[in-house]
Amino acid sequence: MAGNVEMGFWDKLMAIDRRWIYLTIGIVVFIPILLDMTLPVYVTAEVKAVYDRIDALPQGTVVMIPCEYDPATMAELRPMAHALFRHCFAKDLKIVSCALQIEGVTLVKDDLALIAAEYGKTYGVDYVYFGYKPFPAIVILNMGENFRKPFPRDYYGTELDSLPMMKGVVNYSSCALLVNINATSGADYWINYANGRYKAPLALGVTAVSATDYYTFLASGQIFGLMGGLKGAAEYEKLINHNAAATKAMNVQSIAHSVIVVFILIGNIAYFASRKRKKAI
Amino acid sequence: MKKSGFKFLVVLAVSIWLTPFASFAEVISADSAFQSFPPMPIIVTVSDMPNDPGGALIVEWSIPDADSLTLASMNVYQISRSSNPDSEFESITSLVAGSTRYEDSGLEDGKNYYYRIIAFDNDNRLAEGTGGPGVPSGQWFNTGRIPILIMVVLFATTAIGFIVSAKKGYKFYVRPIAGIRAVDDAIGRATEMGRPILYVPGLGTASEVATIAAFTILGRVARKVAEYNTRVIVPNYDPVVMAVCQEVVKGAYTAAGKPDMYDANDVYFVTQDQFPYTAAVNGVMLRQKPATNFYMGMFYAESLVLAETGFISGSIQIAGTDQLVQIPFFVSVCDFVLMGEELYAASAYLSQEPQQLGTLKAQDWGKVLVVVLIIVGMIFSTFGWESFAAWFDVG
Amino acid sequence: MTPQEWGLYEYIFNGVAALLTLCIFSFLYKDNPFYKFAERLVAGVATGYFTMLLFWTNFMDKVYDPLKAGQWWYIFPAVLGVMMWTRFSKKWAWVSRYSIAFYIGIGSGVSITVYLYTYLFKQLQATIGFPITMDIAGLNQFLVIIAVLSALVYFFFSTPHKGALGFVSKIGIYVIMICFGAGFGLTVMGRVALLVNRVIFLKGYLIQLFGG
Amino acid sequence: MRREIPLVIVFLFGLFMIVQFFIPHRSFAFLYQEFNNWTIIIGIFTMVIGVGSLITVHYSKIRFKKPGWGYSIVTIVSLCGMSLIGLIGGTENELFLNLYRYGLSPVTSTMFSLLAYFIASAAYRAFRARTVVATLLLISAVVVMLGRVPIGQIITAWLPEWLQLQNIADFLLQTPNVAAKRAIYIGVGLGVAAVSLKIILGIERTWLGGDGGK
Repeated sequence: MAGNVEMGFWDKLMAIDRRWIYLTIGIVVFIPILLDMTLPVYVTAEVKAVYDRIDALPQGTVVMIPCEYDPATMAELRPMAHALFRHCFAKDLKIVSCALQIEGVTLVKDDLALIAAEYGKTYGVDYVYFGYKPFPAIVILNMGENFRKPFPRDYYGTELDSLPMMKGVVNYSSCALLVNINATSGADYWINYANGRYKAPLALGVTAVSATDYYTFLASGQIFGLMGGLKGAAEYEKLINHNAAATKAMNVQSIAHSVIVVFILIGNIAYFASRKRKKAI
Repeated sequence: MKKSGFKFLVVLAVSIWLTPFASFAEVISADSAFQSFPPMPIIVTVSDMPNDPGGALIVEWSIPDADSLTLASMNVYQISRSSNPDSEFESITSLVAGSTRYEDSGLEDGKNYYYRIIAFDNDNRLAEGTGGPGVPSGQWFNTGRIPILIMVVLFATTAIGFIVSAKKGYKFYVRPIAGIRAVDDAIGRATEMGRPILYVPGLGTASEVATIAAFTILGRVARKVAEYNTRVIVPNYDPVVMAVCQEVVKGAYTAAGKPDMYDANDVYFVTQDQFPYTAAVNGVMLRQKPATNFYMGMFYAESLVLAETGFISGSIQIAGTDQLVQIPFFVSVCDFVLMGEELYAASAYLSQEPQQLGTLKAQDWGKVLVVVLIIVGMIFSTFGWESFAAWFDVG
Repeated sequence: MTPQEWGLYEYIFNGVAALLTLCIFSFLYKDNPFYKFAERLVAGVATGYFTMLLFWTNFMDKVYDPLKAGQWWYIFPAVLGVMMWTRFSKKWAWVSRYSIAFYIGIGSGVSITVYLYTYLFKQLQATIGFPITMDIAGLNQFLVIIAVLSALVYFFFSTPHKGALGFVSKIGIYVIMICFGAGFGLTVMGRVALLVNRVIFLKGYLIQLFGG
Repeated sequence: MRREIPLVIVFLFGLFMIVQFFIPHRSFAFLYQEFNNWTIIIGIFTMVIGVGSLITVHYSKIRFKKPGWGYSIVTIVSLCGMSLIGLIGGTENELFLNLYRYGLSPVTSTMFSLLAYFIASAAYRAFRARTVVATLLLISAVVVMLGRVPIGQIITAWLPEWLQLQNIADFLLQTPNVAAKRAIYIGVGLGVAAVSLKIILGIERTWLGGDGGK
């Protein structure tokens, strides 16, 4: 590109070393984490739908919140799970959960226990965790018949029938609704089997990137609500009035997004400026 | 006060009406001794679950005598089951307000089952009824899937029709696709530069069609590579995919008459974990500096990490995936992208065999059919004829 | 964040984690020995981890237990599996094609119906199931239909994109590009969140080492 | 033997899987599940080949002292170490889990988080209004990027509601985005059906090796 023609300022800017961009991103992510800044959060209808459905449930109703995230995706989905657990426990709802992704089994266990402790909830009475079984599609199908089919025992090896909460809790029909928090394409199985085959009311919490994919299912009514990434989590945190990780991370995101947009703008200005100059020559 | 008085009157009227059904009334009164008025009847119907493997029944109910207010106050339905209407019913589940249907499963085919539904408000049983028998059985044909069967048959016959006519020598036109034409150029470039080609078959398993399409493209790439005496590196995520890739590359070298040039260490297994795999492929890109990188098959979050690193190392990049979420990243960074269906079409394009091109023609006719159905469906839905759209609601 | 009670064990393990995090970040500057080390280390650890997991959970559950329980027909998949091992021999490697053929046969047979069902019928149904009404929702539905049709036309392979068809397919590629742009924009969110999480981890470790 | 039998196997099992989709009966459901299990089992056995390949590649690097052979020792040692711990202690033992937690997962999540940087540099380079198509990509990305964070709502709060960024972003996500995805999905459905059909009929046989395993 350089050749014997000397590069003008705009050309140089267009071909800027990517590491300057990395450095800028690094700075804008590190600094706001040290400073505590908050910006308002706007709640979308698809998140509100999840909140409203849960909020309207009477005390003691069982809801199912299967979680499928792993260390790589927990940044986005863990705050969402926390917010949901908080909402349910605050409303005295009962939670059944499982993790159909192997890397997340202990993560989800720890997360449930953490929030339950916050609300003084007891395992087996207020919440039950099934743990992991391979091949999500088959597990989801079997759970539609009976939770005991894939999970005769819970994560801790206790028989489901000996847990007080599991009395009369048979399958999806025993749960008022399902919210699947999923970092994988496994959410499709929940749509196809839990909702498609067993007609369980289903909402999804997915990563921001796959959220676009699931709007189709929202539009077609296969899911009643959708939370996408940290933004979804931050909205939920706002709805339950409990600002936590997502809201904090959202601040950083706001700034980082703006910086990326500024980069795009600079890139375009440079592009047009250099083109104009070339035409003039 | 007034409302509850009215409710009482309704219940009273119903119970008077019920008195002749002595045996039924007896069951109720025995169970509900603790309350002042007898519960309303629930009409329960039990039917076999259609189109299922067997062992499942559908229980549906309605409470014809209840007004909306009473219905609203029923917040729990308790469902119990028995194989004999006169014996003990075993409670199986309870459902929330507004339920009118329950699907019971795990039953024995050919046996009789009876169901009892009891509706409660907070303390009282407001209504109850028993229904049955239902006999679960499995079906040998899923009538709900007839539309798909028609589609499969239609598609297969069209495709086979075009394949046969192609065999007879009929020539089909196919529009050029930049990404596919670039494949040959890219290999030529690698030869000129004396650098290898990197072929990443994605994170899918060998049973996923996107990966199978990737094998075909690899076959073509490897054949050219063998002809030009270049090298192709194929790092793998799945061992079965690796086995097939080895077979494909080895076969290509053999077909090109250079079986000795094939090095099994060039088609190797990395690890079955997404990001450690990505880290390793990044390493290959930066250290071996391939002239061209191919990404074909199933890709997830690693797509951009791979493509950016490939860009940094200065390679020409051609990607093809049906993973919608990842296409934008490939589009932004790679030189050529095969989007969705184009990945599947690539194998036909690259082979240039008339039979293969025949199936492309069938795909296009499939799309024409979809276009027609959408337009007709739009018109029908707008004029309120919903049964047309419902026809596609297959299960 | 405030320091927690940590033993030597926690300090070492978290230290390793922090170090590895920095090794990977160093890749942003350029390829270097630290990155190489981390890359090669995890290739081994990950393979070891997943192999053991496959062995203890899947192999035991899917092969060993059923065979022990008298489900003799599990000998077939086991034989198919062992046939894959012929790949270690140059002479007998072709035997593995039988297992591969089974694998691919199952995969492609399932795909035909499942893809036509979930990708074609479900999408078709979602597109035509709504009336075009004289309000915002109706307009939106109409736009969706126009956009779906034009994007479909873009994927026509056997006709030249000229004339009216060319015009429609152009609209189609515009729609597709808007879709990709939206996908890209939405993804930025999640990715920044991931970075935030790593930074919070590093900050936590520093606080732990040097106090809050 | 080497070519015909695999093609027959593909045809028979492919056909069976198509047919079983329309037969809900227990016996077919059972076979369907069994066959799916079988593919998983083949995968489990094949892992041995995978590990074999990994060891061969790195061993040959070490043996012939190829560039970077020292790092190959790291791979072999970590592979053997991890396997040994898992083999002796099972997958639930604390050391095994901690090596995963502190050795593997920080690398996994950090690799993943590099995307934040890569997205920025990719956007800088790629999003230039060179053509109509590129401009549309660029505009829709920027609108969604800003519309989905609070800042986008703040900077356009003064506009009428339907012109505010979050609403434009929502429109883009729910209308053109949904429509394009549907079209692509429909195409993919047909494409997959076509490729599968070709495989089952034995027209497409690259997987058997170069020229169809001749």
